[in-house]
Amino acid sequence: MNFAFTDDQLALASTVREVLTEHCPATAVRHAGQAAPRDERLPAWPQLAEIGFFGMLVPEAYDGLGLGLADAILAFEETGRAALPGPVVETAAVAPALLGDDALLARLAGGGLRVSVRLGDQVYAPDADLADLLVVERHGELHAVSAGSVRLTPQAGVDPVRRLFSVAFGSPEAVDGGKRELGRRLDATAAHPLRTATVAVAAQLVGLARHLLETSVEYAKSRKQFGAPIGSFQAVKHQLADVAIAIDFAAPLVYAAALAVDRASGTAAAGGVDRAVSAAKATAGEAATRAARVALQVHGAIGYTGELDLRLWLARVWSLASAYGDTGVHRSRLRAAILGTPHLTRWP
Amino acid sequence: MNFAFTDDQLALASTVREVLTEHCPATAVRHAGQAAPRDERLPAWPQLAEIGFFGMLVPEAYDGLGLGLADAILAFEETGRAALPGPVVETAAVAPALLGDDALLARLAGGGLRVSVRLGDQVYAPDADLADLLVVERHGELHAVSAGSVRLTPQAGVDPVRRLFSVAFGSPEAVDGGKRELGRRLDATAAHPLRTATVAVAAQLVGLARHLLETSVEYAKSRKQFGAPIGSFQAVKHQLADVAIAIDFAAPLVYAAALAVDRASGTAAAGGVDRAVSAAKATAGEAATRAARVALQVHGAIGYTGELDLRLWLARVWSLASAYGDTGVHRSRLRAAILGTPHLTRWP
Amino acid sequence: MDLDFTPQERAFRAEMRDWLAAHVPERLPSMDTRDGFEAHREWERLLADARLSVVSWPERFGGCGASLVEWLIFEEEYWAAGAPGRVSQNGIFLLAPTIFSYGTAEQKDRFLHRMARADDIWAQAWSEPEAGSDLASLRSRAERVAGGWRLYGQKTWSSRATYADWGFGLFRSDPDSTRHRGLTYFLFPLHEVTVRPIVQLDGEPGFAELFFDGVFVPDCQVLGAPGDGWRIAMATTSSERGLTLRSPGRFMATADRLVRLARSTATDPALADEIARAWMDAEAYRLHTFGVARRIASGEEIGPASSMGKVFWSELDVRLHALAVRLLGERGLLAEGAPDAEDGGRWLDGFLFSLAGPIYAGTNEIQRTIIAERILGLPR
Amino acid sequence: MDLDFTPQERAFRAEMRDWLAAHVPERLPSMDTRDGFEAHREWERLLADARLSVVSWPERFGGCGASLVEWLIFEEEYWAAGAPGRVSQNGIFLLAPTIFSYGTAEQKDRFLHRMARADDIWAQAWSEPEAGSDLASLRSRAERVAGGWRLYGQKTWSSRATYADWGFGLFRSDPDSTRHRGLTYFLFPLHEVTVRPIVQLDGEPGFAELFFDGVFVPDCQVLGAPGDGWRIAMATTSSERGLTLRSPGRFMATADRLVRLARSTATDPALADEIARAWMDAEAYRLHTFGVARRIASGEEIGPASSMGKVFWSELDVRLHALAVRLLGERGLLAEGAPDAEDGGRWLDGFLFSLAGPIYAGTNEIQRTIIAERILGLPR
Repeated sequence: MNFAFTDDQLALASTVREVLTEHCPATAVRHAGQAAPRDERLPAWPQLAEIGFFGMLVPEAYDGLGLGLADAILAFEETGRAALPGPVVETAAVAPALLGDDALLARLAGGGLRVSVRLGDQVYAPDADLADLLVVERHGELHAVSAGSVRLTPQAGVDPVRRLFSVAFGSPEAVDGGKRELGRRLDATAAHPLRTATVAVAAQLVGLARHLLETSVEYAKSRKQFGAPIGSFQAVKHQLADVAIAIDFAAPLVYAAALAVDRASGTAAAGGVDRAVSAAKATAGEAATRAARVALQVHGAIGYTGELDLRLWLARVWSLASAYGDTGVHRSRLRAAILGTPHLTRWP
Repeated sequence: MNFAFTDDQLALASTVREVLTEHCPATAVRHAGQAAPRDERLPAWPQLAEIGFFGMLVPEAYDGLGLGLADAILAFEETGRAALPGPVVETAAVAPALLGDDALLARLAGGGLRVSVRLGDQVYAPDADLADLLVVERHGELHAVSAGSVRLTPQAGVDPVRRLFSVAFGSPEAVDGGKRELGRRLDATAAHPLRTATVAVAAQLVGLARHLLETSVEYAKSRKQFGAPIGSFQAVKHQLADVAIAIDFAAPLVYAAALAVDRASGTAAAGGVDRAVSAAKATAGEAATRAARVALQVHGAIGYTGELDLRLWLARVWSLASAYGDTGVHRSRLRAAILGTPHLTRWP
Repeated sequence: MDLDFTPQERAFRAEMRDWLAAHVPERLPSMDTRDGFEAHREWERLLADARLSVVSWPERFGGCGASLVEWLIFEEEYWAAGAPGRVSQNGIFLLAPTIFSYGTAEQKDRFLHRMARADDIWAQAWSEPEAGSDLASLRSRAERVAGGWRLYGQKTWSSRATYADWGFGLFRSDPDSTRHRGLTYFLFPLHEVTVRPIVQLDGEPGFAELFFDGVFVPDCQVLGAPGDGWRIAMATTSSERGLTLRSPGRFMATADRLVRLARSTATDPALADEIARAWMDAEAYRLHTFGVARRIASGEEIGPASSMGKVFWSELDVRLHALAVRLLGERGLLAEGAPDAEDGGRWLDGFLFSLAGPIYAGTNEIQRTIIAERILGLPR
Repeated sequence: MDLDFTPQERAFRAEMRDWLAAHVPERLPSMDTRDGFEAHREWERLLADARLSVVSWPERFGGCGASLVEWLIFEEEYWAAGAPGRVSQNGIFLLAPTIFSYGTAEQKDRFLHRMARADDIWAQAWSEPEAGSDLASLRSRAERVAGGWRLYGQKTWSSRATYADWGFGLFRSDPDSTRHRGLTYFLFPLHEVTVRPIVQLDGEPGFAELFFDGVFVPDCQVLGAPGDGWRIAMATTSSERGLTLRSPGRFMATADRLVRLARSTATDPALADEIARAWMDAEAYRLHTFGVARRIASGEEIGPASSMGKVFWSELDVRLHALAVRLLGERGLLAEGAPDAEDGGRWLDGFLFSLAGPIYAGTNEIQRTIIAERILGLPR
């Protein structure tokens, strides 16, 4: 029993953080919400590719790092902290779980393949216009199609950076026919890829919440009202303390869920892993939503505007809190899992 | 439209308050939780009888004041504020609704008949050992029995003053046979009496909450820690402000429910009235529970002990919050009423 | 005590309902765009033609002398009918009460009727960059010159200012004064001021910054006595916080829409529970307001008790909209223009707008402190 | 990072589970009655015979040298088995860490083994009537006399003191000192002190007031250096707040009992939602603690981070019990002795006990301020 990250795990996260600090500053995130050209909407992607980020979960046989989700979870947390644009989770976490033993894996590991997905209860494919490959669940089957072979309709939403698209199939030939490489049915089922996506997004939410807390604390130290920094008022202190507590108790659930997903990988169904996944997403989503509310309340009206970059982090929180099942959905799954299971066992 | 109390309504409440201030101080409530003799467990009852309190809802033809529940609602609030012992609501609010046109009404109005009830989903009869008459719902029928003709088992609970009893019928003859006056089947149904009980208890909860808020504010002004009154700390201020807000928005729901009960009195079923009753009880119960939590937090460890009388008010809040359906029960009824009604109309 | 409307009140409600059913337009473009602003002005004029833009004002200023309860009925019907937001609301609800109480006869004649007809649309200019919630620390200043004053400094969070005609706000007219003293209440045309729009979360310039570099304001555009601005402005912010701006009608309409949405969707019972509760809280706010209206009608000063309402409605409004967004799942975050957006993205708009509620007109933290100190009597 | 117990840890768990299954008694009477107190002392002795009263202590003092993770496993098994509350916990969890760190060899030999065997049961004496959360303002004093000190003054909220053998607390030994300085840590036999029981909400004297009128304490019963009491006591309160006192096992067992109760009852989905969430929060507290244990094991100082745990577990504990009380409806408020009480009234007992959690060992308001100032770095 050693519920602490190893030096390797910490070093990976720290490398990702350095890359993002340098190549994905807030100005780049803001620009990604406005820019049309693909490469300007994907800051830090080339540099992340260089350090092997997109191959973290790809087997070594396909030039990946061959890591588990738990090894990479802090790296995903960092992408949340930086509000990194693009289909990060879909490319780096979901695609390796979907593609299995596949020639595309090497391209993926090298950063040469961007992926978006629409699986399970998902209604929209995020960042689909930036993806080379789209994996869509349709009548219970998974299809890998090239982004060009389907009709993508943009669904403008709260987050100008993480854009959502509805997917319609233009012609029947595009599916299951087409090129060997890009239009075919996959053998995988969606269960494991969805678990992976959910936990990776939960980690991003923890990262977003950490950024919002830090930013709010800094603002509360410098902003003065009634002759004192607002951070000296107990009401502000206690709201921020509650955010810190929420994050501190959400993060272990996310890390444990990553371990559970790794352990269950390959097996079909496991009540414990689904419970762990839902606990992670429900709690991380709630912690980040709370961090967003408090950040806005601490910043006051200016947090609400384009004057600060805060709004980009707020929008990402809302966007990811609703992705892959929101807190309510996962809590109702938990309710069924906890109250409906005759012999409830804890893990480990 | 005049949603404000009349001078008569205010005067009645004020008279009740004066009587209770004089004859039901905290020491009397405390003593009622310890004393065995009946009269010491019923402080202020003779004086309340003198001012006609127990006949408020009894028709004038039977020597009552012939008032509606809305006229008397502030008087019930005052009995909550004073934590008045005894089966107050059952005698003064429920019995008039149960007994209808009845020779007992005059005795009731004069304060010569104490009543306890076990109706609907109620499991226990409160203060049954102090009652002359017990009305019990059994197989959907209402029976009025003398307290002596049934077996009462005390069920010791959190509130030493408002004692609960389970009721068992000793012999079949005691029911429906027996004396004309005390062992017979009533024509009434439980719906209207239960609504009346629920709203009157909701008013008591508002009164209890007001007392707890006042007591906590006084304590916060005088208790010093870290060199200042604890009431000068923002964290304490804001908790107490939230209690004030909760009470301020619960009370109008209770008053409106009293009006709705009066309007619906006599009619069998009315969706609007049940919704109003559940809204009142759910909200008043929650406001009082919050007032109790904050009172305890503000007082610290001493609030927890027999050193202060606070615990008597806390216990009464818990006891009444669970009586006649707790907040959860009423909220689930509201859920059904609000989301299940195709044409939701507001009243008025 | 009763909750029964009089026959006259019922007739008034029926009349309002009929008029609105006949006249409420399809959804207008956002009032924070130039076209939308003008479309909203047209709607205000249509209301004014029927004397409905300011029902509670005397007839000579364009109203129809409605009672407070009738005004509440009007508001219920107005929002239930899905009528547009009120582009004139800053003037009508924040400034007009102060003009009625402290304006000269000439100011009343000059400004009120034009405001009622939306010939002049007003923007508030309360906050400054270094004075958000703490209005007493204002630094913008007014210099005495012949026949009037010159204004210098910067204001911010001026809602509607991008397209509005006039502004109102406080300036420090006595350079030696501090805090609440020495502030004067000015009325100024916005075309003489430099206006920089501020883009909000929803992408529209709902607020603006105002820069004053010596704009001249004649004495006849000073409201109340010089130096007395704080006192009369407090009457105004109490209107903003209290009954007048936040009538229950808007929240009731939102709650009804939310319940309709929940009925048309498969709703988890735990979420349904919160929705039912929010609906009930809108009801509580309505009943509470009937009580407050009664007290105002009998001449009581509401004072700090309005802080209770501010906290309650602003948090209720966030909850109502957040519940709708949750209920809609991924679709809840779609904006106007998205093909799949529910109700043209109104829920998302409303959610983002609601988040400002606990911040503006005195943050809810300040309101809780006011309640604790001025109502409960806790020490400062 | 992993969450896999080693074979040794799994064997330890199995051993504990077997021993507890064989030895845990039927429910004992309340430890705040005389008979109950002695029954709990007997149970402690049974534990001690198996070296299980203080598993993490070295063998020479009565423990079995268990690791931190093994201690957490012991606690999980202990509470899951429904074993009695620990009447010795004040001594074991509050005082013993200080004796281990600051006691003389003679003090260790004299006190620790007797504590492990419950030959001495200890009561804490931290608070005074005018110093609740603000320990630095203590007024009770110690006067230097030949060979020792005489203690004067009053302590309150001394848990277990009514029937315990020994007490420990801080006294002002330097009359000219203020606040944190000049306080000394004393150990004293309770039979020389006047003890007045305080009746709690549940009717039992769980606390007492202590009156000191010159009781003599020899130098060998001073812990640490005279005047150094505050510093070493802080180490102790950090134990009270931190990992050691509030192991997750107790909350996990409560959460499991709550879920079993909910399964056996018709539970409204909205209530079920809150119950599932509380169960999950107990899981979060457990995982969090595994992380903290790891940091402690690698020699990290936990410091103010323990305040996060204090707020979390104390509010979770209230929620767990309040949910059970709600679930049981009218039966939820029945006490021990009521024929219909669920589980002998344990839920009500637990609810009342849980309400003290957010108050004692530093109120949760103080904890939040500590988090804001010492972890987040916000200004005082």
